[in-house]
Amino acid sequence: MSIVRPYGDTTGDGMVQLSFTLPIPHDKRAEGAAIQLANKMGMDPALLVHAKPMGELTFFVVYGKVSHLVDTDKVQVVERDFPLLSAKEVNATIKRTLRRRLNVVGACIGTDAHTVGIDAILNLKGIAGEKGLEYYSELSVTNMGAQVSVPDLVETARERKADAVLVSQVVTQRDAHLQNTRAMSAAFREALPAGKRPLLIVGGPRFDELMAADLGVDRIFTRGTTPREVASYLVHALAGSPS
Amino acid sequence: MSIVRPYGDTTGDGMVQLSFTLPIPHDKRAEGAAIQLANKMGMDPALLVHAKPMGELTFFVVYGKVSHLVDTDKVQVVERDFPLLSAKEVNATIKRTLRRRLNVVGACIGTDAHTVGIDAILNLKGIAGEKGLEYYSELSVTNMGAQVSVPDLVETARERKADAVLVSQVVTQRDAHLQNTRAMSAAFREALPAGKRPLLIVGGPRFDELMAADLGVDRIFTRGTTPREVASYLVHALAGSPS
Amino acid sequence: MAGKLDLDPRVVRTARRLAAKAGQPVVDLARSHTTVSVERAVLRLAGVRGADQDGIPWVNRLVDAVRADVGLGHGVAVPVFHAMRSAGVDDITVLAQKAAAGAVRFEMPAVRAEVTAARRSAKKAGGGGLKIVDRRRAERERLIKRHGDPKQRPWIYLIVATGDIYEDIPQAQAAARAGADVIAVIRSTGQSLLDYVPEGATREGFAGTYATQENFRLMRAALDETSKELGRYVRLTNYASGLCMPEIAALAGMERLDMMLNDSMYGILFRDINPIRTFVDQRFSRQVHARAGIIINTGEDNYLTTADAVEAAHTVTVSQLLNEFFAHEAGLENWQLGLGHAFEINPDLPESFRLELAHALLARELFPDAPLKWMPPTKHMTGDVFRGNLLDGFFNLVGALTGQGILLVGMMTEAVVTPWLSDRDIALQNVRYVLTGAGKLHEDFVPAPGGFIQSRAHEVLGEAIALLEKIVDDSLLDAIADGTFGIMKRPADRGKGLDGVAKHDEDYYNPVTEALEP
Amino acid sequence: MAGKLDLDPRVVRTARRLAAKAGQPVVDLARSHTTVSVERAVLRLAGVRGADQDGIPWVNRLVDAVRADVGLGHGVAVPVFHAMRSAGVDDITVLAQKAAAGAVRFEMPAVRAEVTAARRSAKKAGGGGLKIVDRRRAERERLIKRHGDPKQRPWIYLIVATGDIYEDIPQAQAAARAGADVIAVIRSTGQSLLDYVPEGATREGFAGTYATQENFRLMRAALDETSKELGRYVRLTNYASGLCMPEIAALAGMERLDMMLNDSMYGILFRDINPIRTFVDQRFSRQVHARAGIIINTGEDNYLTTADAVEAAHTVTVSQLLNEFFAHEAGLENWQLGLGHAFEINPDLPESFRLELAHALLARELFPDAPLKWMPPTKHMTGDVFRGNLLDGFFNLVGALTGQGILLVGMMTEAVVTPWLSDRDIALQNVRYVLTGAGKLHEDFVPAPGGFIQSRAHEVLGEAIALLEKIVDDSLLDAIADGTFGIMKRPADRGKGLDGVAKHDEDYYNPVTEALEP
Ligand code: B12
Ligand code: B12
Ligand SMILES: Cc1ncc(COP(=O)(O)O)c(C=O)c1O
Ligand SMILES: Cc1ncc(COP(=O)(O)O)c(C=O)c1O
Repeated sequence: MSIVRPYGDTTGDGMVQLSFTLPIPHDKRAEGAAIQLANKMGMDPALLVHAKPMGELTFFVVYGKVSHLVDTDKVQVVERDFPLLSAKEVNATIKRTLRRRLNVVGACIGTDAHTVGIDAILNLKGIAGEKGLEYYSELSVTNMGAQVSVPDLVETARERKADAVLVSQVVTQRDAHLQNTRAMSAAFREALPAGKRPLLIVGGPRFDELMAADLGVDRIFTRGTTPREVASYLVHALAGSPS
Repeated sequence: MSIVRPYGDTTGDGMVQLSFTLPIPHDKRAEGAAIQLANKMGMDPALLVHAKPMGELTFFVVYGKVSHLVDTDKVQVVERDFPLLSAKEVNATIKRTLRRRLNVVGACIGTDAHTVGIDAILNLKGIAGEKGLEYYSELSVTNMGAQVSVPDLVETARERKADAVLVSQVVTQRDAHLQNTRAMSAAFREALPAGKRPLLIVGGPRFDELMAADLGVDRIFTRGTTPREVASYLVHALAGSPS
Repeated sequence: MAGKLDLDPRVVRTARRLAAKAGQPVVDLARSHTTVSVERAVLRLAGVRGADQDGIPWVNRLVDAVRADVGLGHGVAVPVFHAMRSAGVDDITVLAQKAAAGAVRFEMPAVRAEVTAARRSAKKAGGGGLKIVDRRRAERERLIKRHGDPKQRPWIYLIVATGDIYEDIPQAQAAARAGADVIAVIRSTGQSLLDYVPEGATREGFAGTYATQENFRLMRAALDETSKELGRYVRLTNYASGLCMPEIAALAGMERLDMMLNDSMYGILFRDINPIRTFVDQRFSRQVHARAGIIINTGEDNYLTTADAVEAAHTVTVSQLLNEFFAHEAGLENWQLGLGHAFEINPDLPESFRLELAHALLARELFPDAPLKWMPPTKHMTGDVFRGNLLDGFFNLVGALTGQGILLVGMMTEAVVTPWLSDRDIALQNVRYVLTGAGKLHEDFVPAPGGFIQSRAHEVLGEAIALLEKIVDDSLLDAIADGTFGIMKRPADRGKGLDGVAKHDEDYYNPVTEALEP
Repeated sequence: MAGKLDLDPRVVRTARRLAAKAGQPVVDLARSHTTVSVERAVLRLAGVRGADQDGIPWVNRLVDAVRADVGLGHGVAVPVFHAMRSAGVDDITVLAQKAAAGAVRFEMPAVRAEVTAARRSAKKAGGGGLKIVDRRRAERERLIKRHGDPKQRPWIYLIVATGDIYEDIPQAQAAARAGADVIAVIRSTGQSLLDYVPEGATREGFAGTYATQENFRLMRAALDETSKELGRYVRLTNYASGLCMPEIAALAGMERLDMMLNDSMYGILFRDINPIRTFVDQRFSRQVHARAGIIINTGEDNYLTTADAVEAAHTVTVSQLLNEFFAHEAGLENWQLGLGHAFEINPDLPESFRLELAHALLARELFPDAPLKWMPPTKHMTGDVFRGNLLDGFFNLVGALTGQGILLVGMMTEAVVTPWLSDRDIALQNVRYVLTGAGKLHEDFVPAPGGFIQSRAHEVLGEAIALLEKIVDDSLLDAIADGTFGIMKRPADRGKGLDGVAKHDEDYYNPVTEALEP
């Protein structure tokens, strides 16, 4: 199917649910304003089903029909363009093509202290039943932990001769994750010539995978990433195809 | 304030929450499709925060920023254009100007059997601490109950010399309320000449108050209506201004 | 579960005795009257099928014709089977068509032997219908054995209500896959006041889908498939309410529906159907359900949408006791009694949750062997769907804490729309969370002796007994006329469908009742 | 509340004795060391205010200068007050500015009388700060008397986190009007690793607002207004954690904050701050809190975001016992101990809710006089906000059922954004529903003797004791190094801020500690 519409309780009914706050006190006009917004978003009819005064502001819930069509053929996604390998295959390929261990340096940069995500990817323990990168005998992993400054990261990457740098960013308020990622990729560009730069990978639950080029990194991983995907990508990008 | 935007956690951030189902199985493309829809609704960036497979369909929750501006000056609402009277004033005005009791016939028409709303308006018991129209000595109320057919309603209105007919419609699936209201107003137009027609009022939680003309009625009441508002409107429309 | 409230068994016995006393006059009424729908149900069981070009079922045409010629008081069985013989027709549907065309006249045979012969044929034909019902019941038992019952109590009960059987089917299957144990297909708003059962597959209901034999068949077949796929027998529910209660019961029996909404007073109170019509229809339909092994669902939850759930709590109890009495009298067993009650207390009321617990436990302990049907909040649901999902969670918790048998899953959009597919998914997730995380919390939950919950339960039971005493003194019909239940006043001489009621003549004969009478 | 778990008082006493034994070496360490931040806190109390053009507080410049000249081991009080006298400066901030400009040199006076004189001046100045703290405390008591305490337990605790104090203020006031009893202003992500306290009103935090004296003042003033408006004293909370724990405690005392996040190990585990630095800072900050009448909130909830809430349940108990010991040792009373714990069990786990109940009751009965701080689900929250609000409801219910003192209100958008205004409103509505409807359900809730909940609580307590025994044998620092808490491994010789620690010299003098030492 290429053209689809939202489904409330019958095919093609186009129904969606929306909620938001407007910074105006609750009255009839405010309700009209809420409907105006829903209309502008393409909901018509828009059914205002709940309005809750919150001091000088009002919270609304609106149900309604949108006429927008979704064209699934026009959807842009970053599809996995590499094979998903087993740990064995990962190790074997690295051994065969690189003839040395592949060096990975990971960190959670900036003031972000959320390490659970990067630890899930790097540490032995892993996530969702999959072991982390430390488990792979041909990967040499340095996990720098949280709140690592960009200069420290570049320095360590240089020291460890990192083939790949894995950066995590979880806090997104005021686009912290985007700013930090840009600062990081710029620092690597500045510090190292093109051929010497490690592969730059960022991850975190609220990234948009399509933004890699914009952020100056090679790849973005997001919600639900597993270590195996990352390992497979590393092999694909740095060690060529398996066997 | 005339131009406002949704408020998430700071003034003007434009943030809203949206949920819907698309009739496609969950995968990356489906997530992209969900974002496409959110984008079409004006959400940019649109953050897909939840995707739940439901068999061949997928449910999504999206948070994001809309750039639409809401112009509160352009909001159309039906403002109360009559004074809110006390029961005493209602009765006194009717007595003075009509010199007889004002006849009201109420019903829930079609196959709709939701009488709680119309009973709240008509019956002594009332709602929200206000007594219903039966309480007003100068109103003579006939409550026909539920699932009244349009011909029966017209007939009764004629018999009772109704000054006003009050109709309730709660079921809205497949626009049942609109269809029934249109049928009702058409029947009155057909059965009675312009001057003889009672005032036609409909009410129910999901009506759009702006649609009165479209539906051929004089006034629409919706969520949270109280009997006093209705009584005041009746006086305003049928008995002129108080004192 | 029993014993948490420390109810006095003597008090409970008193309540039951009073209910029986209050109900008996109504049973007597039901035993001495028939209705057009009872008679049509008999003929449906006897084999009349199909409808005319206007969609009026042949069975309606046939009963109308009989009635015009000889009245209803004898029952239609004898005139019809006598006419078949006289006219030499052996397909009963053909007879109906001829009757509709005015080509047959009906009479009560004058000769005793002819009466006997007509009765015999009628009995055979009606018995044929009951055999189908029996086969369906055996089939159900077989399928349950094969696919299995739900693993948990309460059974999870979900509604579909698109108005279109062909949208309902995939939604019902999806709901079953997502965890529903019971699927109810809600009926179109108008159906209960139709004095006939529509025919065929239908796609044009408002806020529900017409109950038709074909819709029953289609949905049951679809769910049979899904049951197989899931390895769990998925039950199907519809409504034996309204003017055609007896016929729908018969159709449900013949199409293997598993549960039916079937209350002794719902139609009176909420559809303004005449009380006598309802009580007569109700008794017959329950006899059929008893035979078909169908679980009935009563409608006490509805009272709490028009009356206040705290003030009127005891009216729910009284109605449950009456429904139980009528059900037993009609041959239903305890496992078939899905007595209704609901989580409808204003959530802003202090102690609302504890009151709900007290009421739900009371029902549980009064009817320990009945699979109580626990209904979600509706009246106090609003467009605030976030709050709605929360209330539903606490409703689910009361269900788990008090060992309810059937849990009608609440929808966060209750005040907004008939449920969306995603609403059902969210609602089931809610149920699953509560049952997984707190399903056995009742083991730890022992209301303090003499505490709030026990006291409240005793209070409600006391009020129920007082009300029953009053009803015994005045009569149930008067109580209904006075607005005792759901604040709806329904006098016995008013309401829809009274003209479809007839008193039995001396020679009234009904082969189906005969077979079903205990 | 007590007695539902049937805990053996001897076992409980054993647990406490072990915690004291495990904690004592760390107390000894804290008593024999100082840190840059402890010294700065002393000088802040003694009157240093303001910052240089780069935003570096004068107090930092001053301590750095002293340290460069004489080291930290003597404490800064004597060199500073000696220098004031020598340089003829009587405003201590002016001294700091001069020191920063290199215009003052510091030394330990050689003459005993000069030492005594410097100590006397220091004591007086420090005492001035403590007097402010005392006045604030008295003021709080007066305002509570005037406006009143919250009517219900638990107190309702809400977070604001816009990053901009001028957005925070109206949001906090709105939250208080909507029902919050306690407002916490979350800090910007980077602050805890700053080795200075920023100055002035700030608008540029990430996911939180900087803790500054001016921000404290502004918010407290705004909430004073709101308290008056509401007739209920609204408490204000911030964070005395991170590298500046002692200073922030002092500022909190001087600006009448009412509660402070203040854990003995949080900074070590979650900010990779050096363990010794933390323990030294922590003891001083707690002494200040004790004096200021501030309620501390400990951070055991955090462990359950990195470790599993079932497996690691006993580590929470151990940490609570340690936090209690350290708190008492620093002079805090039981009513000041907002010991933390959290609803973080995977909601898909069978019996998750009963396990939560068991854990929460255990904390309640182990610390009957402490206003436990009950933290909402975070780790298992997802973008499914409907489910999120449901989980928060069950979290609230556990809070009500187990008599928690402080309820940090969970947000349905936990996994998505820092809370929106409307999230707070929905969350408060959730709390209100649960407290209104089921706030007294605990009266009816008596876990069955020997049942699931009791057994689980005993099991966790048993595991806690076993772990404490191991810690006593090995040492707490080793346990921390091994990843015992929150699976974070933090060796005592690593982590941030170690270079800010100094061992006391023989002549170490600290006028504030002297006053606060029990
Ligand atoms: C655990 C947690 C914490 C813990 C962190 C412990 C630790 N050592 O990491 C503690 C309690 C310390 C904490 C503190 C704070 N937190 Co916090 N925290 C969370 C929480 C509950 C879960 C995050 C998590 O662990 N997810 C599980 C992991 C496995 O998922 P993940 O990170 O998405 O990682 C996966 C993928 O994204 C991907 N991935 C991630 N990184 C990378 C990197 C690479 C290279 C690759 C390939 C893949 C990859 O793979 C992972 C596995 O699938 C979230 C809320 C929530 N439910 O999401 C809030 C949350 C992230 N925290 C938040 C905030 C604001 C804070 C604080 C700043 C609050 C404060 N001011 O005090 C503090 C300070 C932290 C700081 N300085 O950064 C906010 C962020 C808001 C925003 N969108 O900006 C959230 C969303 C909560 C909220 N709604 O307010 N937090
Ligand atoms: C109570 C109730 C019932 C009761 C009705 C009892 C009775 N005698 O009225 C019972 C249990 C019988 C019932 C049955 C059904 N119900 Co119903 N019911 C509700 C419920 C829970 C509350 C409605 C209510 O009483 N509101 C309170 C009153 C006071 O509010 P109100 O009607 O909005 O009235 C106010 C204003 O709107 C206004 N007003 C209303 N009318 C008028 C008229 C005039 C002239 C004026 C001036 C003002 C006015 O003033 C009133 C006072 O402020 C709603 C869900 C919900 N929470 O809203 C579902 C709901 C309305 N029901 C619904 C449905 C589908 C049904 C059924 C059709 C289901 C079925 N197929 O079996 C049946 C059949 C009913 C039928 N044939 O119509 C749907 C309608 C869906 C839709 N949008 O189309 C709802 C929304 C539930 C749902 N989500 O599925 N229902
Ligand atoms: C017992 C009973 N019968 C029937 C119905 C359905 O009503 P209707 O008669 O409109 O189909 C209900 C409503 O839920 C009910 O509770
Ligand atoms: C005890 C404690 N201190 C401090 C914080 C805040 O962390 P930060 O140091 O990043 O301000 C928390 C987190 O909630 C905490 O629990």
